[in-house]
Amino acid sequence: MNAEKGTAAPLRMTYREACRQAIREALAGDPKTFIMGEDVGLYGGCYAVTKGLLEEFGPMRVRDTPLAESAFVGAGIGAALAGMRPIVEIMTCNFSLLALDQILNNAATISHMSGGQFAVPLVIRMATGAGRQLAAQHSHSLEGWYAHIPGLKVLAPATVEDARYMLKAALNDPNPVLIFEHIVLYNAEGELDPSVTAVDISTAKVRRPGRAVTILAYGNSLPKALQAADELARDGIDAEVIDLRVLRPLDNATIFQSVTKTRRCVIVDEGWKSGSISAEIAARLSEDLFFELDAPIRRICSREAPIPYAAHLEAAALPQMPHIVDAARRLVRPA
Amino acid sequence: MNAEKGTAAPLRMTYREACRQAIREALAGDPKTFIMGEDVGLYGGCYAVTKGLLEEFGPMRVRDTPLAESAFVGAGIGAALAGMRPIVEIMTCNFSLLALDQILNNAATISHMSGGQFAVPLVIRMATGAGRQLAAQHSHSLEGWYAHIPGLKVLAPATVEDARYMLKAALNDPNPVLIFEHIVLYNAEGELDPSVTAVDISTAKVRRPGRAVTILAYGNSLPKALQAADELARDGIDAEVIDLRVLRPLDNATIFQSVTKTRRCVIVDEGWKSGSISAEIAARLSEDLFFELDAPIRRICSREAPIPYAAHLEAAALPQMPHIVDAARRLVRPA
Amino acid sequence: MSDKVHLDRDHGQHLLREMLRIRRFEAKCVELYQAQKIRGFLHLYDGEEAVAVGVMQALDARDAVVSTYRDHGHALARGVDMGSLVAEMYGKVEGCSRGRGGSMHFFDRAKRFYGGNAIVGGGLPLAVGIALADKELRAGAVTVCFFGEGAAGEGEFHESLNLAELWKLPVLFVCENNLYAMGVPLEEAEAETDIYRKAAAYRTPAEKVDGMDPIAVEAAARRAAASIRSGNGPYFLECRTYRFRAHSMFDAQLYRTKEEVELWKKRDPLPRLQTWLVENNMLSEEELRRMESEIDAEIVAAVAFAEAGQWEAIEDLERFVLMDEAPE
Amino acid sequence: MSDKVHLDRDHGQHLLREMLRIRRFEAKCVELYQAQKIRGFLHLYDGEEAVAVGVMQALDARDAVVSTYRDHGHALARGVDMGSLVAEMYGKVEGCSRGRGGSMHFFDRAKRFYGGNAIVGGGLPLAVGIALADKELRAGAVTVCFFGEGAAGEGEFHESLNLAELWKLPVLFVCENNLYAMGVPLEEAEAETDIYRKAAAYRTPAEKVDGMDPIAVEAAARRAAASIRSGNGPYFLECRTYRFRAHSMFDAQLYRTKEEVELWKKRDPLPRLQTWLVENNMLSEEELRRMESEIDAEIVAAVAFAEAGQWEAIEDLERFVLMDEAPE
Ligand SMILES: Cc1ncc(C[n+]2csc(CCOP(=O)(O)OP(=O)(O)O)c2C)c(N)n1
Ligand SMILES: Cc1ncc(C[n+]2csc(CCOP(=O)(O)OP(=O)(O)O)c2C)c(N)n1
Ligand SMILES: [Mg+2]
Ligand SMILES: [Mg+2]
Repeated sequence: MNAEKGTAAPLRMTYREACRQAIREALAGDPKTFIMGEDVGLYGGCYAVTKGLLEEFGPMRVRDTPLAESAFVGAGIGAALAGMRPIVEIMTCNFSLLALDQILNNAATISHMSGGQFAVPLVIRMATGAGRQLAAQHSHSLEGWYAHIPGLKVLAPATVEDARYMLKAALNDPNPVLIFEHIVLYNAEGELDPSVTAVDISTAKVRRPGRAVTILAYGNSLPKALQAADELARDGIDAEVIDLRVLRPLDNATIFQSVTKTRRCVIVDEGWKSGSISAEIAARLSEDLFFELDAPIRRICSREAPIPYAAHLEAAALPQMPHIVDAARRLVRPA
Repeated sequence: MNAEKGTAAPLRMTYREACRQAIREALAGDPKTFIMGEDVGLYGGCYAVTKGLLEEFGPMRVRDTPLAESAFVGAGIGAALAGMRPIVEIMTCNFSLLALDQILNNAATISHMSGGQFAVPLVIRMATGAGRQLAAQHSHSLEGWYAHIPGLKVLAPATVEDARYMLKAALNDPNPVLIFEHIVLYNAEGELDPSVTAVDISTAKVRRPGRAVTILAYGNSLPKALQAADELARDGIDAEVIDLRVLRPLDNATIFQSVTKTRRCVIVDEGWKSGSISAEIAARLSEDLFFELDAPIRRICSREAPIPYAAHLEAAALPQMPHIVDAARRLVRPA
Repeated sequence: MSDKVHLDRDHGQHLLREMLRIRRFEAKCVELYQAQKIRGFLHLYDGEEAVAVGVMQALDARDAVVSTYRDHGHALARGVDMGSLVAEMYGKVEGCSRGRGGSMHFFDRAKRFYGGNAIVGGGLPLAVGIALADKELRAGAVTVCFFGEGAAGEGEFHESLNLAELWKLPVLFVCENNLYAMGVPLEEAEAETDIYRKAAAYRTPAEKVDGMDPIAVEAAARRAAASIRSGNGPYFLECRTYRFRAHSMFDAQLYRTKEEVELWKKRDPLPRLQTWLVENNMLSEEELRRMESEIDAEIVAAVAFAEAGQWEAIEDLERFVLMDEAPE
Repeated sequence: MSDKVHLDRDHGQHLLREMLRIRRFEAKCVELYQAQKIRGFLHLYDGEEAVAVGVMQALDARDAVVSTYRDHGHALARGVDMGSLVAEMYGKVEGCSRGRGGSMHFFDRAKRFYGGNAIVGGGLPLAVGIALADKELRAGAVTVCFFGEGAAGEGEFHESLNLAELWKLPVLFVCENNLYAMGVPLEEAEAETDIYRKAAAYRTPAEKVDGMDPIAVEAAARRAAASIRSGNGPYFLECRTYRFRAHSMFDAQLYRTKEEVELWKKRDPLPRLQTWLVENNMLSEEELRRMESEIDAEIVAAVAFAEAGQWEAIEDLERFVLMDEAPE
């Protein structure tokens, strides 16, 4: 094994472990950082992300909260205003609705409304997504919806690398940053290139270059999009897959560059279709890349229903690999 | 004056008065209907919409609530589940964030999640919009954002007629219906055709027919769009103006028909641009009307900032008539 | 309905039977979960049966129930058909929510069972609203609202208690205080750990009850229901109880000791009531056997019902997102 | 800082002056509103001055303040520059929030004035968080959080009080109970109308104070601040007061009688304190004249400052939506 800088062997870990290491590094590196949320301490995190951190950092730095989303998110905003760099965990985005007033009316407005006197350097992490048969109230994908709000940054790590390093970038950002971690990805494994120790939170990333069609995806839709690209390749269709990563502000440049090249675009998004982030991207393409497009845009989103419990209904409600393959194929080879 | 049915003289009234008459009619017509919200009773409504109703119907039918948006909206849902037909007023949509959990996780899901055993025939009215220098926390336009949620219907009356009759249709609907009344429109006057006693809540409406370009608008953007059309007409450009009216479910048919004819589309929307209802419409057009479009879609939305207090900044933040004229003109006569 | 508990042979056995139904039903749920017949979140009620069973004794058909994601005990004690519950957790059309809800979202219109609600605190405003409607439409009806002590942290708890008292609504608030909200112990979550004392902030009558004793719970619920039905407004019960099992199937229980659990198991309401009935000659060995085998038969039938059930057609996925008309 | 009020000549005159500054400033605001120099919502504090002024006496520079949309009195008493307030309401760059906030959103970093918040109850969680940070970063600092009694209806009130006590945070909660939330009278909004009693649900020490008496308020605030600074956690004051004017400029005041307003005006803290100081030889005619003319001069200067201010360039509309770096 080669331990030289930049050439060390890649490290294999789960997305969950990457999230955990990111939080651990943040707590170890800055005394002004602490994490608070429901069950982040004693329980070790609803999705076991914060396991062991209470023991390591103690109850002032790893703070269990009561069930009081509005108050502890608001308290995170207040602490950020007063000089701390808090990480607030909302167990899942489904419960974040209870804190929406604080997020929209305070976190997202105070720096502007105060004429730039105050900043809100707050990170809010939340689990998102469906796929575990948790039914309507526990399966929302709200990241695209939050991306509507000016004053916020919205991240959706889909890879172990992003899970590992986005938090650092988010904590270094003087603005409120929301990080959405997909519940199905926590068990996903991936490799960390030891030469990478930081990622940016302003760009989308080409995860698979291609020329025939652009597939945009994020979160748990990314692996599906990559599988779809493999399937399409077998069919002779060379798809480019882009991981959006940052849902607000959207990285127009990377998206536009790809679509300008491929002239066709499929957007995959676990949010409900109407008013989703995929709508925004389609709108931007139809405004700014109108003359570059050779075919209509296709969106593969969740069906417009509360996500049902039954396995077959849930699967049918979510974007799936075959839908992506099918949409991309039709764009490239219209009937 | 001719009082015969269908030919009676038109009645002139304000949008506010139309809202008031609609509520009054609903209370008089159905003992299961009541209205509750902050200051709907003694104060007569924050925007004076419910003035006189407490005196007429008493405190059981016109119910002042404490400041407790989540509980009284949830109570409205519960009352609807148990057989009432409540009208809940949230003073302005800015405060509705406090009730979002109830609206999304309960009102919008229960009929589906219970397998159709229960319905939530609830109407939630709220004031929306900017233009009165009320600053960041009192100037949101969230109707387009709510239109993301399956299980809800979302209405945005822009005319006195819709203000007068949409409520009745909403109360007859077995689903939760959100009605957004624009604060700037309350003082607007208009005529009621006495032959009309009902409106539907499923279609958009052509408010001005034209052939050169379609302008889609709703709420307080409608008068601006109509003025823009007049201005364009002076310039020889014959714009069609469509009032979206119903933001969820969107009336694809009317929109598509118009754009198929004009092949050009400007969407005007007071919501923040990214992830707005105008994004959804642009996305649908780019998916389904791709080959019909002769020019890129243009969106005229609010600037992506919390709405500032200062008059000149607020005006600059909102969609204005000249922006619409300019965008439409460029589509029809590209430089 | 009387506001006193009459603990004769029949009633004593009824209480035991109802608790045993829940206990054994849930043991079967664990099996079915391990066999992957049931998926998603599964929150069990073991140890807390006396609360649901005790409270339900004070209700009749006109009354309404609002429950949480930990809703098995409430649904069974309310009389929701066991087969429809298993079918629900299988995700079958015959489920009490057509398979759309699963374990956390049992609904039953006929029983006025307004759902397992999976947002902590989310059911309280609904209960207030149902009671508001009932005050107009169904004189004398009570809405029982169950919630864990964790819900007392949420703002909706506060808003709902205030509304209910302010408007004198017929709500029976039942706090199932099992001392933990997932892994957060009560004293890490509440500055005032006697939850029933919080009701004073709304002038609502409140009691703290031994939630491991179905008779104590029933007595309190009857007192409460009588007060509510006579128009005095809401009533608040804090039932001190304990869950014997993990919070859900994904819980390593790092936050409490085995000893603590064992200590509470000594107070298990089932053997306690059983022994008491036997000792007082209110239950014979044979009656007990019969009871057990009847319950086992009910469970076998319920599972068979679920197994024989159908899958909803995928074309019906969006059915009921919007209703064509309100039921009834 | 002492926890007792020392009411010597200087201090007595200081209290009067501070109240008078607010009173006269707001009279000017009304004029400017009528002249359409000020727009949007304008919520006046007339009648309630004793609360802001009394509480601020217990604070020093390290402390923080969280206010509501009715923030003029808090800002002035906290020492925010009057010119920057008028400029703010004119919408000028020189405003304390660069004209972006208006009357409801005064901010001043130097004074640790964390804003007028226009969402009722929305400031309470912020205060909890600021206090949480201060506990780490600024030993001994107190965060004062002002809110109306209407805010006690909101869930955030409950959640915030619990957090503050649970974590023993240095927050001074000041409920300005002026008996109305817009047009809703207290007894139509709260089942328990003594708001300070609600603090018992969190075991937080609480007092009810005569909010029309600056000395009583100051005394209570000093007691509270001393308790908080010595590490005992939060403290709660309910100041009973009254607003003499309408809720905002759009209020026909249908919900209360002229007689009631007149009755409360008899308790106006300004003439009361003034008379008392004069009677006790702590304020001469001449001193009073001087005080008044100094205040008038301050107001004239403040308006002139605002008039001379600049409009923000429209290109800067989106500036500060996202910050490039955190200030300081
Ligand atoms: C608003 C909200 N926040 C968080 C959760 C996640 N969660 C589910 S159950 C639970 C603990 C609730 O404890 P308690 O109310 O005491 O009920 P118990 O599970 O003990 O019966 C939590 C935190 C949720 N479902 N809803
Ligand atoms: C969450 C929320 N709901 C409603 C409003 C509208 N509103 C503004 S002030 C007010 C009354 C508040 O009364 P109170 O808290 O007693 O303060 P006061 O105005 O009497 O000082 C209301 C209902 C709001 N700003 N925020
Ligand atoms: Mg519990
Ligand atoms: Mg008040």
